[in-house]
Amino acid sequence: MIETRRPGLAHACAAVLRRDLTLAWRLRGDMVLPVLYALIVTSLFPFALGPENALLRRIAGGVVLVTILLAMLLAMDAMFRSDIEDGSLEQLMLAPQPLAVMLGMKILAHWLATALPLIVVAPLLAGMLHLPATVIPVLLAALLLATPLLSLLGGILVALTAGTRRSGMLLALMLLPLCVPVVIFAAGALAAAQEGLPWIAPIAWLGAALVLAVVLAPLACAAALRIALDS
Amino acid sequence: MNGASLSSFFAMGGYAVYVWPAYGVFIIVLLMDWLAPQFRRRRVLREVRSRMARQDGRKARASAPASLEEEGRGEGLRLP
Amino acid sequence: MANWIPLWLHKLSSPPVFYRFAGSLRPWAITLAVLLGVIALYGGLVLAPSDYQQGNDYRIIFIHVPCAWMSLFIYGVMGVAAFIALVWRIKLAEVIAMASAPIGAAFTFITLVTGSLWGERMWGTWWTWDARLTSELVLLFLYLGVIALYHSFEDRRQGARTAAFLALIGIINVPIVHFSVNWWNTLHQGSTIRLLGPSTIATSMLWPLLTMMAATKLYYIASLFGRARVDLLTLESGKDWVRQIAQNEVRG
Amino acid sequence: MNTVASAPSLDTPAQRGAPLLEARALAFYRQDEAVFGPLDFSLTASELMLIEGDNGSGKTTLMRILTGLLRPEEGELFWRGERLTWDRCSGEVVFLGHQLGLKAELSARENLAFTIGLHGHRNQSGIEQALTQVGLSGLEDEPVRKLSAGQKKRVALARLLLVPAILWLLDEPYANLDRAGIELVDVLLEAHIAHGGSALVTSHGAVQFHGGEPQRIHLHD
Repeated sequence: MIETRRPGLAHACAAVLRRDLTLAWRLRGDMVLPVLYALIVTSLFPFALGPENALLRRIAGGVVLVTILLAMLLAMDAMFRSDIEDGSLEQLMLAPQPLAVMLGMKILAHWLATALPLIVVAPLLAGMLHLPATVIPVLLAALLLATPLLSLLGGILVALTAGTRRSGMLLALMLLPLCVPVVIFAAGALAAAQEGLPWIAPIAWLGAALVLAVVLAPLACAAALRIALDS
Repeated sequence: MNGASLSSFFAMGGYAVYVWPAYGVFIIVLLMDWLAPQFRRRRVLREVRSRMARQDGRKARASAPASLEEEGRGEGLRLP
Repeated sequence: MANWIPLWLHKLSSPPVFYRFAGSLRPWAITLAVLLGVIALYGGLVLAPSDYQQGNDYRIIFIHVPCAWMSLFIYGVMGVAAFIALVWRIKLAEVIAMASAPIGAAFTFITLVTGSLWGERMWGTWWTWDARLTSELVLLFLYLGVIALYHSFEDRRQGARTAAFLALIGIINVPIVHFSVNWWNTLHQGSTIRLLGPSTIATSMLWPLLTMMAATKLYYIASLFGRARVDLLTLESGKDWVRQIAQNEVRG
Repeated sequence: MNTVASAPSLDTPAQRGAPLLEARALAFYRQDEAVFGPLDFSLTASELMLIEGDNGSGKTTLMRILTGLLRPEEGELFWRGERLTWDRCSGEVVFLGHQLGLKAELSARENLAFTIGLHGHRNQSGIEQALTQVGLSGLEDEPVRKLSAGQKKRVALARLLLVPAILWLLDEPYANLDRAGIELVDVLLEAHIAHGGSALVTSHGAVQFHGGEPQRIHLHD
């Protein structure tokens, strides 16, 4: 008889992560696009509002956050798209591993490939709008908590649209209600830091939400995918 | 209700601009919500009828070679 | 002892049975809804005295408040139906959830418009980022997301199940949004709309309000049944009972 | 409309104990129209089953149901005598579908290494041998996107050799393959059956199989 060994979860996680990151690196041109998009959008604000430093400083935090959110939305549709098209997702679903964990790894890889470059350029974006240097650590902290949260929420929604034709607008419509709290707390922390008020509370809320999402979102994502592909 | 009080009723103490559009939106939106499925129902039934007509036509044409099985789930086990 | 409940529920969840049941109940619901609505409007627009502080424009609350209430209530119904649809895969539950979404969106839209009319009168601005109005706006987007996701699938049932999942996520989201918008308002010292102040409401205002609430509920039932009936016809268009209805309609 | 024609198979399930995979009155409808079915069949170890039928007769749908990706509308599926759920048989089943599940930007070696890792193993020494066995030696490090359709199929077939699975579900394994490729599939299947494995194979054409007479299910449109 053919023997089946006990599957190792750690190896599987590493395999998914390694494959997706290799793919992202091979297609690194796609990785640059969201960063470019964020740079363009941010540089449009001074043209629209005038180069007044005081005004730009006031809106800098919010603009950087929303720009990064939109840039992530741009790349979100591709999270599972190619895997659905070439049948890799079926292989992933049939593998002897918990699907939620595998999808969690895919979301992590997607976050590393799209959100991390955006976080790296965030200080530059903030500098373009004269955000005070003292606020930049808070900006980075807020982004480090808010972007994975958005990736996880986005993962669920992308899974839901897996059975449909390409639908970038639909994804935006679905994500908007879910990302309102994230934007509020991240921007709230920035606003508080800019006014010299304590900013720990909103950051802590974001952290708590992220912990919850890390546990629940992959499960929801797996459930959504099974529903959306069951046709 | 005489004419003067009726017009003062419509004037709503000067707030007609706010009150009547609110009620108008209420009525119009709900009326649209009510009518949409009625139209859709008519369309759906029309489609069902035209599909039935098509199937009847096909059946009439196919009845020349006589015994063609009724459409449905009448599959059985057929041994070679 | 609970044996009889699943039985009649099971019977009712059969599409042709529910179609007939909804068809016989719908005329009563809509008649009663219109009747109560007219009574409530008469009470609210004519009988209720004009408020000495706010003038006549407070009369918007007779539709604004019931609609706001319905927008949340319908989302709740949709969530329960969505849950049933996903766990037990009952066709009728899918239909109820998806038929509720446009009605809920309509009530949410009315709430937003009447609320902004009220805001224009009170603060001279059509839109204020008040916690409740903002939550209501997010609710509208949730409804629209559910409707759009439902229609983006070619297979109706698959679309319904997927959109049901989104509706459930939305149910978790609504309180979070409300909490965060409240927090955001305290941060930015926003204004708050209070249609119903802390002061006690006069009976002359209360009864039209409650009557209108009953009327909107009944309207929802009637509209839901109407939509669910059409959806069932679409889903079961290959079945004999639908063909019979289609043929009878042409004769009648 | 479907008609099930089951040829007399070599063994009846009763002779072998609980069958590996068993279907009872399995049926699937789309918008009230039967895609296939009611189907009854059972598959024991060391057995091959061919699912034949024209395009659109529901072969792929049946395959997706057997993998657990799709739920049957009616009827039941049993895996080793227990009701089949998608996590019950995973790891014992390998599926080769229309979409091969290969990443075009990765090489054949990288694709296979991923499969091995996904199944929880680390040892990648078999890749070289498997690729040689499917006739792709020398192309190990070419990106899959540069391979021909038949060569891609061979990479996917190499996956069967690397993942220890009892049941192979092969959806149109002969498509896109040349004569040598078709022979390769037959050889792989014979070896698998000889080692106690089972396979379900869909095909719209005749299949030459030398390891005994397979069970046949015919799906009519």
